[in-house]
Amino acid sequence: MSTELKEKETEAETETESASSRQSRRMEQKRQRASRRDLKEEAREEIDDADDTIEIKVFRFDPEVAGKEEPRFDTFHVPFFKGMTVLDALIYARDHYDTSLTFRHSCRQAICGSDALFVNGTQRLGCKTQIADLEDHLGSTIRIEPLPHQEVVKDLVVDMEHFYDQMEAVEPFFDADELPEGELEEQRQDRENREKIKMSTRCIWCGACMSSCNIAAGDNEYLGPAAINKAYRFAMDEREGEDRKQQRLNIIEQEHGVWRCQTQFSCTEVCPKDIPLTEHIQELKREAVKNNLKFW
Amino acid sequence: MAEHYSSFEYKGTRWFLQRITAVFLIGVLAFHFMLLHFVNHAAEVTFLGTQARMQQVGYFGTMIAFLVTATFHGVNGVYNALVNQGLSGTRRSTVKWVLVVASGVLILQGVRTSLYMAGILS
Amino acid sequence: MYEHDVLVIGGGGAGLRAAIAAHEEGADVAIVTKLHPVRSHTGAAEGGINAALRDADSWEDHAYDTMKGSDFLGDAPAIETFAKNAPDEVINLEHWGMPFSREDDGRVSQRPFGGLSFPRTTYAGAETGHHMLHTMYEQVVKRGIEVYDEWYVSRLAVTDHDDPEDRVCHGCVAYDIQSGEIGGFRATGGVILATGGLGQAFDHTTNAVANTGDGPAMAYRAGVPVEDMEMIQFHPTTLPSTGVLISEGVRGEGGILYNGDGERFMFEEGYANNEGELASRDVVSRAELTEVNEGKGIEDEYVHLDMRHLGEDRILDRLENILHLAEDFEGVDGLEEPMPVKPGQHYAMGGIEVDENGETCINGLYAAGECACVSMHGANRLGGNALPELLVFGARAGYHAGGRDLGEARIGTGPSAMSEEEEVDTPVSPGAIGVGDEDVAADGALVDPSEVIGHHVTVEEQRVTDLLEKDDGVNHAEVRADVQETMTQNVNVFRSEDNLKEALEDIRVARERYQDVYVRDPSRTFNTDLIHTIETRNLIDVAEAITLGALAREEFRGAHWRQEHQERKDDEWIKHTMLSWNDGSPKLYYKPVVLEGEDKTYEPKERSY
Amino acid sequence: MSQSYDRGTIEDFGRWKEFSAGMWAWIFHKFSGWVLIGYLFTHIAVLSTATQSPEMYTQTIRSLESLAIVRVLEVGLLAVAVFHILNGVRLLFVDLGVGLEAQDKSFYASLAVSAAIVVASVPTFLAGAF
Repeated sequence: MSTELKEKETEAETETESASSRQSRRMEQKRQRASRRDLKEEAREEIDDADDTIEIKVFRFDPEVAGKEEPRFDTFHVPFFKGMTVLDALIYARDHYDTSLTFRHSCRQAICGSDALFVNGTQRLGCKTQIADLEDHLGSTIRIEPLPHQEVVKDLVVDMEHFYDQMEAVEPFFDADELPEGELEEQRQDRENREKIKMSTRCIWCGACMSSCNIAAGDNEYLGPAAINKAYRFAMDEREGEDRKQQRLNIIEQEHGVWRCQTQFSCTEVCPKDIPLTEHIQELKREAVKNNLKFW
Repeated sequence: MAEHYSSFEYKGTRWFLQRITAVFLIGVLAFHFMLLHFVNHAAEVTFLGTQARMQQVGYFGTMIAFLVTATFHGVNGVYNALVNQGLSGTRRSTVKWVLVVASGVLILQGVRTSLYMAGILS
Repeated sequence: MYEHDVLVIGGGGAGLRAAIAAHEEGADVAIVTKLHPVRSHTGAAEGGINAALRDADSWEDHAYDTMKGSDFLGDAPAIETFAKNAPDEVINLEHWGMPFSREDDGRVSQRPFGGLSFPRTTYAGAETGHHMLHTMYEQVVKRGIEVYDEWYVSRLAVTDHDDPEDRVCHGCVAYDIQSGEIGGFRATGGVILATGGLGQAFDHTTNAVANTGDGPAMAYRAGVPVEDMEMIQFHPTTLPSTGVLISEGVRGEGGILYNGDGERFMFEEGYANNEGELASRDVVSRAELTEVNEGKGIEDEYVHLDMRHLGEDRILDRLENILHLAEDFEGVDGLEEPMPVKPGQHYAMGGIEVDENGETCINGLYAAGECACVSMHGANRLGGNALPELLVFGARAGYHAGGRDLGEARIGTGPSAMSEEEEVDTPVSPGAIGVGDEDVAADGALVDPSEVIGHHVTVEEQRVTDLLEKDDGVNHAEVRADVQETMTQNVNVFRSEDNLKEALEDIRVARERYQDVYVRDPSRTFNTDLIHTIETRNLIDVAEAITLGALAREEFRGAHWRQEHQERKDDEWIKHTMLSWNDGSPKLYYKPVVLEGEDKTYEPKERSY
Repeated sequence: MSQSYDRGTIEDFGRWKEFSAGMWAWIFHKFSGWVLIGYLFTHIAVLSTATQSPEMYTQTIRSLESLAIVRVLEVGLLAVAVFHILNGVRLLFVDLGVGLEAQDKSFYASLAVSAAIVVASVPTFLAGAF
């Protein structure tokens, strides 16, 4: 490496020089090198060097900042590399061009559910969406917007409070009628039952389903696919007793519950964890009807 | 939020009825179409032909049931569509009662007409 | 001012468990987290939870495996407390509805994991952390525990006595990300730090973007020593392009590592003749990098992890998630081809010094989970030991803060536990720059709880205003990138004195540049630019602490490899490296490792797998 | 408190290009439903002429049927009814949880079958109208 060479040279010619002044000179070099670091300049070079580049058009809004109070779109030019995701492109644009570009993200591996976005007209997780998988990604501009049907707080950040409220309205917690007495004794659950609830337990609360749902858009009180799926996860878990299941069915079959679902499958199509949401909602409808027929 | 969700009024009954009526309507509507467009052509319908059909008790009954289920299925569908789009409060109950009255009128008028057709009234 | 009995900072596994425990003790608990709890990085844990559940197994064996895995740098009281309590905690989770993978008889499944003498890793598919996090958050919802989500805690409200051991923590200051409000939080019972990892100090890491070491940095500056910071675990199987983790479960189920020549190098090159791929993580990581450095890597960067021979059924049953990760983040179909993997920063064994009850030397300040160092992982953490750790010690911190008597701790904390003081020869002086740097100059004047909190709120408001009003300066992203770059280059799996010194110099320059940092976004609404700027300061402090520890420890132990010191030096180095902030001029000292367990003393043995 | 921005439903209407099969099925089903309930009311109104006199009933139907536009509308009605029935059958299967993975294909199938039936019916429906 070149730095090694340079170091040897310096050592040779400055044998008489005191260690401390050598040290301070090294530090000075480092400082200069560091302060020369300019990410915008870096971006310009990287764009020149890149085989391919892409353009992203990002929704911008900030209630407090002049010029952003009225929503607008900003376009960023980003070098493209193999394996680049929509989130990578956003991070690149933020770090190199405009640090005020705001979006939620954390794990980068599709498990925290922070970065559900509206990309080219579909709800997707930014981190899980390969740019190369988007149609004509090199030729056309990639449009990135916040999730529809949710209030925009700023740029790509939407208010998730309502979504959380809906999730919590279905009593989303395990609540067994009774637990085994013995020391270190677990409740038994057969594999079949675990398999049944497996997909429903995958939900990462990203809110993509809720955003894609026409009914949730019209009826704000509709529980929505994610919350109903959460209810399904517990209603179908045999470790909870029959009584609890009854209560759970009561919750989901109230007015703004399962009956609102119009089986448009939009939620199932956008779910980044491939949860068969419509199927779960439909199964709960049937459970509820069966349940009611008993009393006729 | 949870307290909003305490209404158990519907219990899915209307949802269930909508499906049951659908099943019935699929059969009867298909039958109705076949009969009045393919077996008898609509253009050749006369009062006498209609009367002949309506005087059969089975046919008469089927048509009345057809009218009632179709009205329920249709009006309930319209109501659901409006509610799904967020219709609520007073406007919702207004719409509900308007629809109920309209269906009542429709069914009454339909039954009255059938009775004329069957020759029971004239 | 917001007031609660117990404040939990961080909404991941440790934080949620601590909150539930404190709530069980009847305390009024609140969780303050910069994310929403379900967004926490515990959710990314894949492999499993170790616990000696079955008759053929015993907690003593689990403790021994952990001690051996720690390369005899773990404290026996911590390890024994851990191994004894882990089974209860796992059963607890099961009773809370966690969807564990099951055996035919309906009992919880267990699988083998690296460094374990018994297949004792319970799991839920390859997404154990996700299920665990959600299960616990559900229980938090059930109990109605208050959660302040998207509130960023940027400062602890601690009295300013001279001696850290006299200080009391009365609460914290937090910034509401959505509204920009700065709030003082008062805790009468205790503040529990559960802020998780510090992986963002490196640029190739499995950690989330939010894992910026806020807890260790805040506690360190408030006067709590940080312990064994040099002990950073590099996970042997991360995807080369993003650092996304491929679970150890793949190797646990029988996955095989091949080098570019198609050799099963773990055996063929003699890195671990008995355990092969299932040797401890540090061993496998070094083996992989050695292969790559010897030119036997693929594209000079990575090796292959192959699971095809396990068969589609088994993969889909137990490792389905891995298929998705490999496909989505690397474009590789794990059923058809081997997956590329390389080591990446994964876990910090060190952290905030605490005892078995989760207490730091500052009265009322606790820490649990990855940000803490009870010292049970020592120099290397075993796979599947992180999740039970955060359960056991999260719960203990919660119970203790909530008022339960857990007995006297055997692990000493604070400078009084010091066994020797040491100077480390650094090229530049570490720590704060001048008095202008906040968190400095304690004079013992500030003791009244509301005054303490009020003072810290004022300071924080000033800091935020200054950052927002400054028009020009250095961009935090540049400083952060510089720190990450030098850490990955110089303080990685293989470390040498020269490199470590180089890193210290780079960090110093970063610190100087940070003096001039500014926030471009002037908004008070959801200003992530501001949050990242504050985080970057924390990253500088933890990066420096890691490097200082690494420079001080002149031996090769566990995850810590030194070019100049190729053996484990038990005579000299069975001690923890401790670093105390010392009001801005960090002081290094050592603390003895406690090898005396309840009934037996652990004898350091050669660690071979 | 920061205020937020509600993009409202106006934009939603512009999003039709991004709708998926299931959403189109829903829209067509609603639309055909509205047409059918509208027709039901008109139909009963027309038939009500029977309450006046048998002649008037026959007369009205005959004259209506002789209009080409009515014949064309009848074809439209047939299309709408057939689609509503076929998609209704599809929805019943969805309700029973059968064939959910093929829900988009079954929508296209019901469109295709409706079209086929309508085309096949044209000679019968328009016979003698022009």
